[in-house]
Amino acid sequence: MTVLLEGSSTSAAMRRNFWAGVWRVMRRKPSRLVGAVLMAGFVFMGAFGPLFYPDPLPRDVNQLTRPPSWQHWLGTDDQGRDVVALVVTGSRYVLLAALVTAVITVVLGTGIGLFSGFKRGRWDTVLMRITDMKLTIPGLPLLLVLSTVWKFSSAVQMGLVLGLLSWGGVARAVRAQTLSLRERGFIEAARGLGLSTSHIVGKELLPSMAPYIAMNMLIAITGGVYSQVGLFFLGVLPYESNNWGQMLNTAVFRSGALTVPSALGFLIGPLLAILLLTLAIVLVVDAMDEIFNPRLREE
Amino acid sequence: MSKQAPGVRIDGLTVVYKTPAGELPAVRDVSLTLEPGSITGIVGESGSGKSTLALSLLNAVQPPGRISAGSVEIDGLGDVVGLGGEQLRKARGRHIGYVFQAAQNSLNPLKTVGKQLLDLGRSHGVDDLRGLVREAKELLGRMGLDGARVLDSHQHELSGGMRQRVGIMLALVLNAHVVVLDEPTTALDMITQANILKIVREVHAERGLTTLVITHDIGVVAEVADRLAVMYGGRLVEQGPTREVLGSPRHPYTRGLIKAIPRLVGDIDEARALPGRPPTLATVPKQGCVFRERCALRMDVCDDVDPEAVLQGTRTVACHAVTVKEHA
Amino acid sequence: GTTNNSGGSGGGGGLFTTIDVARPGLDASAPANPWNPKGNAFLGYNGMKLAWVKNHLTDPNQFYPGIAASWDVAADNSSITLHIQPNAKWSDGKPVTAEDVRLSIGLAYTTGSTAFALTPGAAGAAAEVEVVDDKTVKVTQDMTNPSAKFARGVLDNWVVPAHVWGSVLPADFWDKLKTSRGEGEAADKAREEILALGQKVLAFAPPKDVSAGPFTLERVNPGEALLLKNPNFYNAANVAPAQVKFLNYSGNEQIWNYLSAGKLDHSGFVAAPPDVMNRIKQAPGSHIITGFSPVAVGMAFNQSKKPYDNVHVRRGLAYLIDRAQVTKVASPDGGTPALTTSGIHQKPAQEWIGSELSSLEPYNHDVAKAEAEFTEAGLKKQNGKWTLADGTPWKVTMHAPSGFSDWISAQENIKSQLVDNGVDAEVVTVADYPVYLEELAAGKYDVGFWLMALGPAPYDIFQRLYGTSNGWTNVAGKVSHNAPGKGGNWMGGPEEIDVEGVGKVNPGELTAELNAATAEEAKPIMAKLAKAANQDLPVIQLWDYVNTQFTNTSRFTGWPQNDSDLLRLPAGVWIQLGMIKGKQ
Amino acid sequence: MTVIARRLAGHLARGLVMILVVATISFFIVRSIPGDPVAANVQKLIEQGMAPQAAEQATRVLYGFQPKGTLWEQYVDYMGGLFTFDLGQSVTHAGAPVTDVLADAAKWTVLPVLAGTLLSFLVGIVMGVYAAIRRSGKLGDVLAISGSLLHGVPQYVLGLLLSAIFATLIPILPADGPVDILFEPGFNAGYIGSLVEHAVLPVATYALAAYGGWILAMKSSVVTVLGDDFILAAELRGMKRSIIFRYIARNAILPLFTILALSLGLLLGGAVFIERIFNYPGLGLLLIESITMRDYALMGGAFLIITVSIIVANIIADLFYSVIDPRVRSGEEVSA
Amino acid sequence: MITGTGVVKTYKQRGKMLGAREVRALRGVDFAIPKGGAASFIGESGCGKTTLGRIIAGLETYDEGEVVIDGVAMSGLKPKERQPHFRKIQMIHQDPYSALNPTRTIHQTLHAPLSLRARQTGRPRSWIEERAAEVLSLVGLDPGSVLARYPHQLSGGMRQRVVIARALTVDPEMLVADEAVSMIDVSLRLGILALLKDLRERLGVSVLFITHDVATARYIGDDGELYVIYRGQVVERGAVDTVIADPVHPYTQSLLSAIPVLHGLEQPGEQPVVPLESLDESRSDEGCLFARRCPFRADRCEGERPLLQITDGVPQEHACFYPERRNVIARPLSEV
Ligand SMILES: Nc1ncnc2c1ncn2[C@@H]1O[C@H](COP(=O)(O)OP(=O)(O)OP(=O)(O)O)[C@@H](O)[C@H]1O
Ligand SMILES: Nc1ncnc2c1ncn2[C@@H]1O[C@H](COP(=O)(O)OP(=O)(O)OP(=O)(O)O)[C@@H](O)[C@H]1O
Ligand SMILES: [Mg+2]
Ligand SMILES: [Mg+2]
Repeated sequence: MTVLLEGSSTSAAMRRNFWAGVWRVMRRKPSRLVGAVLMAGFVFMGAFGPLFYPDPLPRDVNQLTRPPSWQHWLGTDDQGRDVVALVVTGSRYVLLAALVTAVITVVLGTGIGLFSGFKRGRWDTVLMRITDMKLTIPGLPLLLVLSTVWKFSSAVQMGLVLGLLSWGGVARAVRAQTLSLRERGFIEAARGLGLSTSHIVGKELLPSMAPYIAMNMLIAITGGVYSQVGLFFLGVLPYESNNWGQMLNTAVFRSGALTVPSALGFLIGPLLAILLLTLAIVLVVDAMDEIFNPRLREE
Repeated sequence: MSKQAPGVRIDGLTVVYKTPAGELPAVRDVSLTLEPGSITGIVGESGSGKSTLALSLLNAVQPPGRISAGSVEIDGLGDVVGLGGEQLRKARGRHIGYVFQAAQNSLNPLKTVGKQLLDLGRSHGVDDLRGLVREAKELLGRMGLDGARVLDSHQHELSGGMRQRVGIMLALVLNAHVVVLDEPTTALDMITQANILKIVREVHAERGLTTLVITHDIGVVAEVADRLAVMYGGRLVEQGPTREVLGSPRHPYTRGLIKAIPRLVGDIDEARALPGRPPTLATVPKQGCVFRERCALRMDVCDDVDPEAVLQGTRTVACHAVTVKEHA
Repeated sequence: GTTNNSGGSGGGGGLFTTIDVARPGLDASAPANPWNPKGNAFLGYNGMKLAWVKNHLTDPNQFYPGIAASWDVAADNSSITLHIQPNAKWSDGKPVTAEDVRLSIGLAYTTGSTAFALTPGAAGAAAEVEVVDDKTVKVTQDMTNPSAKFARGVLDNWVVPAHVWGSVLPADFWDKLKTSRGEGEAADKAREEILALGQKVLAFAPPKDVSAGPFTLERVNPGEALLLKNPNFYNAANVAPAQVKFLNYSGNEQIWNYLSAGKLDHSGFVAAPPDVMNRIKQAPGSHIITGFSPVAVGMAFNQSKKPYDNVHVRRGLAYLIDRAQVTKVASPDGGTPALTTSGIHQKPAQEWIGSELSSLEPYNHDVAKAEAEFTEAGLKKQNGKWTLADGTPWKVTMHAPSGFSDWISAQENIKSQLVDNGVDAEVVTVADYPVYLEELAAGKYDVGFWLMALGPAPYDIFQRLYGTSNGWTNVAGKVSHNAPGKGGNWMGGPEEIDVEGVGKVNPGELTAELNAATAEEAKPIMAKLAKAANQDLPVIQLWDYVNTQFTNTSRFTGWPQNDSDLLRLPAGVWIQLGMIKGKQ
Repeated sequence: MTVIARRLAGHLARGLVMILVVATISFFIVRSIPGDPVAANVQKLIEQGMAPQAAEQATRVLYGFQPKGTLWEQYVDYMGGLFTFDLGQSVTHAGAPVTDVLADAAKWTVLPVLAGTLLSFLVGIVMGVYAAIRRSGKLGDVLAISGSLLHGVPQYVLGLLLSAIFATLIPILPADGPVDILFEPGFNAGYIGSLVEHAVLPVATYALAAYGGWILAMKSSVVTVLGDDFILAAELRGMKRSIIFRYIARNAILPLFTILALSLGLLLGGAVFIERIFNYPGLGLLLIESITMRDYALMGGAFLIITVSIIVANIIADLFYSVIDPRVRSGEEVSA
Repeated sequence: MITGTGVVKTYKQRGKMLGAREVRALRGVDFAIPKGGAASFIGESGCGKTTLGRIIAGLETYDEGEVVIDGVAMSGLKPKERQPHFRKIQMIHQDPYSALNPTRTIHQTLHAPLSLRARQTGRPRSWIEERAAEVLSLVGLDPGSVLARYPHQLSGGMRQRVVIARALTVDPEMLVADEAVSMIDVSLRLGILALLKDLRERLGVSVLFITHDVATARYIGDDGELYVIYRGQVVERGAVDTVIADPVHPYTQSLLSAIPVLHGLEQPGEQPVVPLESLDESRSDEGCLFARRCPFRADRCEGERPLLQITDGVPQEHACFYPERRNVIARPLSEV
């Protein structure tokens, strides 16, 4: 009985240790904290940002495409709406789509990579040929071509398509990891002990790849943001009234942000958001490895 | 041969590594003399500081480590610790040859052995590159290899034993007379190991070298070395002529270690494992005897005072218990 | 050697830099073939027409001379006789002859042209082409379905040299054409064969550009096209520029950059936001000329969808939408808010319907009136939101093709205006204009934007409201009506409208009458139609386009004045007419 | 040698399969695009003031060929055409075979992309070496973070920024096509100078976009190599710094070849943005144009050729890799 | 009881498009390990020891021959049916660090197989914890201090003990220890060897010991059998001490004479065989596999392959036409 108690208390202690370790890792470099804070900011913005603004956003027809001012920190758009408000409310679509992209990328990529690396043999060959092919076909042109067939009418659909197009890299990497982990004694030992495949995959393989997967997830998020913003920027997707890419498109192609400075704020807004998001993710990814590695977490 | 084998005197050498917990010594206050023309063997368990010591001989401790105290005097070269820049570079290879841990990777995988040999020659301003190649072929032939073929090969085309011989060739081809071999046979199988050891012995004798062999396998040292030094936790705990140290070890660690070696003949029940576990950089006691945690002869003084290395006849032992007994 | 003169500075004989706004993406490999959509025959420069259509406010049959120096139109419009410029020569020195004109007409038959259509019963089609003498050609109209625009149909055609293009048409072409005019299988087959020739015509690449215009094409690269002055041009003495450089562009923003850098001597109409406009104005020598553009845009309803079948809903929306605001947001310099919905651009409207215009309901922004209309239509307001009569939610879904930024901007603004007043709304874009048009015609949208008032011909103007898209088809002069959803009828308006003060009218039939009517005959008809459109509101006219053009006086002078008819023609025509002078 | 030949054969076989698959994909995507361009064009011409009948006639001429036969027959036809480099007829570029249009555009994409790749590769690896050697110092941090950021930031952001700065704010570089028409094409200073001047911004964008990736990859590769025993061994043998540097560089660059293909793919994908921003008449712009113009044959062709160039680049990179890596040459499996 | 007859394993190295290289890892090996018995496989690197061990532990398939566990032939069974049999045979890996999942605590590591066991046998959850503590105690570890730790917090010897404890959770009948001590510090090595021997004696677990260090083979018990393997073939087989004292196969002889003499403790044997090494890479598959390296080879050896046999006057099985008993090993000074 006492042993049992000890067992459960150790796992609770472990959890505490984990967060303490995470904190240690984050504190080691202040830039990581900045990244984490930015990241939290973006999550908050996507989840609750739109709640702070009326729908539709208030507009001022006497303030069309104005440069930054005290009243409008990043100026106004061609409808007389505040650019900051647009960036905030527009983040939901972008981030939601990116999240869906990332989830699908990671789930599919990990699933296929694991399956392929674990089963090996013929399945592996077939899946990897497909993956290679996917990796060779350039994503953006394919998306452009697809955009003629597919109506990306919602953020979720957008994310779905992007996700379906971008799992290749993750699958490749996860397979490689799986293959190398397979060779490690502990996987073999688990098989020898007769542990179920689901245990091996879920409890032994996946946690070992967690940093990797988490990293890929974050990178997939940026990838998702970039591609959809890019597509909107090119103007090949159905119009969205609040969307970073749409803003870029309007700013450049309609408001002359590359010609006159008055629309510059309108251009800078979404660009800044993208840059900050990139920065946040770069900084957080930097800490990822240490967070998930018990050894690095403690030292 | 042409030149008298040089002597090497290591004195009070301390090497520290920078870790999150501060600078920790991996080698602490080690003094050791390599007699000219002798083969000295250093044994110790993993992490005891052998490689660090070996690298110090070339003043090549890699960051985050550094030599924090002591000197390494080599005849004809002076104190290596004080050398730097070009001087140091020229000393390496020309004066001191280093044979890498049997690691399969001491050769550039993209270049043939011959090309690397030429690189080596050019680095040391050898004018007669043909002569160098001839010398290399001769050395390789001496070690039972087809020189021409080996020079034409890439690393991956050679077996582990062959690579190790190439390593020895590269260490000697510039006529270095001090040779350091770090774990020359680890990862080689028995037969190859025996071959390499034979070669080491022969080449040593022929070329008049001063040789340092580092290993964790006492058998290897016993096979080749004239003198044996035992390291534990960064300290040199005992040294002396091989036969004597093996035959009648004095330091409790040496004794335990020899007892723990599985033997091919004799009563297997005599063998005993040492209790406890070897220290790592972080767990080495900061003061007092490094071995006391596992020591059967532990005394109070061991907790606070680091035992001095005391010369006892042909041997040096660093142990309070042994010193006390001796004095008694 | 190079012909480098990149600054283009200096007086007469300099380099004229311009842009063909109608054609983004110069195609370096395309032939100097005016029929090829990417062809490097630049209208008015090295591409010549018989005459240049003025698009006069009300008279479709006004032209500036081109290859035809003058023309006589029979009083009943039954024929037109063309007199070729007496000293017109091709750039290779050969004279321009009636045979060249006849061949060009033949080519026009293969590629589709209003006057040279093969379709039996087409309005305003030519019946006969006759070479009178070396410099005279007579074209007669098929009077079974005559059109008032016959002269326009004939004159608005390319002319290319027969000695270069002759091989494209087979020797028996004219016989085949004759056969095709008949009926039965042989005629059908002939028509097929002639149409098949069109492909060949489109693809034909003259080995060297031989032009009768003021310039000939020297070379094109993917970024630019260079034209050199044609010394054999009949008015060469008055052509100022020695070289013309066409810049390429892939988006308006690029033209703005060229303009604000003062690079272009002239650019046709390009929409630009106010700040950009100001910036352009600040460029040294930069001038903006405005004139009439015979187009308006309206918000069109699909009346087979609820609640847009109810005229009160349409009127309510008209009251709710502040057109001035829409125009200000969407097209501040490229349009003027429509005064009312008359179906006619407001400039010619005065001429066509005179005082009637002021009696039309202006649908000024008035929320109270809008609510009254909605109430009358049976709509309900719940929690500040308008719902359909049965309480189901109502959302105005407006469609626009992506890339039509002013339309999207306008719809976005309308959306905001509507939402402000309790009418839910959204903007949906469609991949591109062709798909938009197709889906619109298929009745897939509730509300979409629709180009209207396409002047100057009265028939063209109202055909947009009461033509095919609203159910009326006009085959060989016979008008019939299709039910909503059939035969391209997506507007689904009523076949007859009871117009206040006029009585019941069939607007489609009225419109068809305009086809052959003289200007004077047309006026009362147009007044009726304007009233019908104003009252029934199949479309809410939003803004009338303004033709804004950009010029630069640093290198050339002699530009047209505001409101000049020339503004609707390319600058090449201005040059060949001898207006443009190098700055001394 | 036989190993390389075998590798080449394998690659070619796989490349061929890939091309067929991509062609199939683009064929079916194109066929499933909604909207009938023919009907739509009629409407458009009517709006431009043409009589309905004439508009119909003109449209029929423009679109000329109508797809014949069942989908399967069309497919067989299309795939058959592939082998004679016949990708059909472009609609917008009437009369021109798609292959010609693509060939014209390809040079404006391939050359700048290659130039950008080369430039970024050279600068990137040098900086990567520095970032690795100075990885615990300030310079290393700066290089690494800037590398990550540049690598992370999408190409259009870079393109927009460069365009805003150098073509708008301080207009010192052109962003309007590939060359000034006033120069006679040919091998003369003016023409080539103009070509180069116009290529600066696009090439710079490609280079900047790829540079981050190289610096990161090179850094990690160098760090790995630095940890390899043979480097320490060379040092302990007293090899010259310059020689050791070469050892490091060659061993570190090798694995980058596997990334090369990927990076080329990325750049070619990015061409869509960069060419749109700088109005460079390459494949990317052609692709956008064909999409907005609904020129299906051209669209399929542009997509196909972009993919094919990536496949070819892949093969070349791999062959190059196998030539310079003796382990591959002798048939040993190397994990990259 | 586990026996094998004529076990053959050939690895086909796939990878390249064309052509496959074959590695004959095992060429018909017979073995028999009784319940509670012990056996050691020795041989130089690459001779197939690990392969055989993995086949016995069910981690690898074999191409020919038969493995019989407790009277049940394995080749006839489906993978699922084989599993319970092979679970009785647990492998102890050479590298104790990689044998433990670094992201899981010892508690988690032991918990997984135990809870599976508990489920299968219907034991209560409390049994799991008890058993975990029990197996740790069995291998001489203090459960209280070890359970909550991660592998990296343990020394090599402790890790190897945990690995053994984990194997014990499924109540194995045999442990296959593949170079189980070669990566453990010298001073701790003996502890593990003693543990294995102890487990044999106390729990009746048979032990298969794979090593290249002949000396350690003695430590699992003097009743153990020694299999000397050369290039996938067993060339000598007999009781450990007999083989060590009187090796008859030239390969065994050179192997034993290659063991360094502990000068100072031992005297070298009387007739040390010059240790051999293959200089010729082209290995012949004809005749005696060892012929090329054999100092005693005769013509017969080139043409005919000797099979494992018992001959007069030789206490153990061997595969040599000219067996000659030799005493090559060193002797303790005390015996001299
Ligand atoms: N780069 C380094 N940073 C920090 N500590 C180090 C570093 N290199 C070695 N050490 C530590 O220094 C100590 C001595 O290391 P060294 O490599 O000299 O041991 P060794 O006796 O050669 O061991 P082995 O037998 O494993 O090769 C060890 O505890 C090791 O952890
Ligand atoms: N998965 C595999 N694929 C191909 N060849 C293999 C594989 N595993 C082993 N081999 C080959 O089979 C032969 C026997 O290998 P094995 O690992 O059994 O040798 P070993 O005696 O355990 O050697 P060591 O002492 O080095 O561990 C070797 O030549 C090896 O290269
Ligand atoms: Mg070492
Ligand atoms: Mg093995």
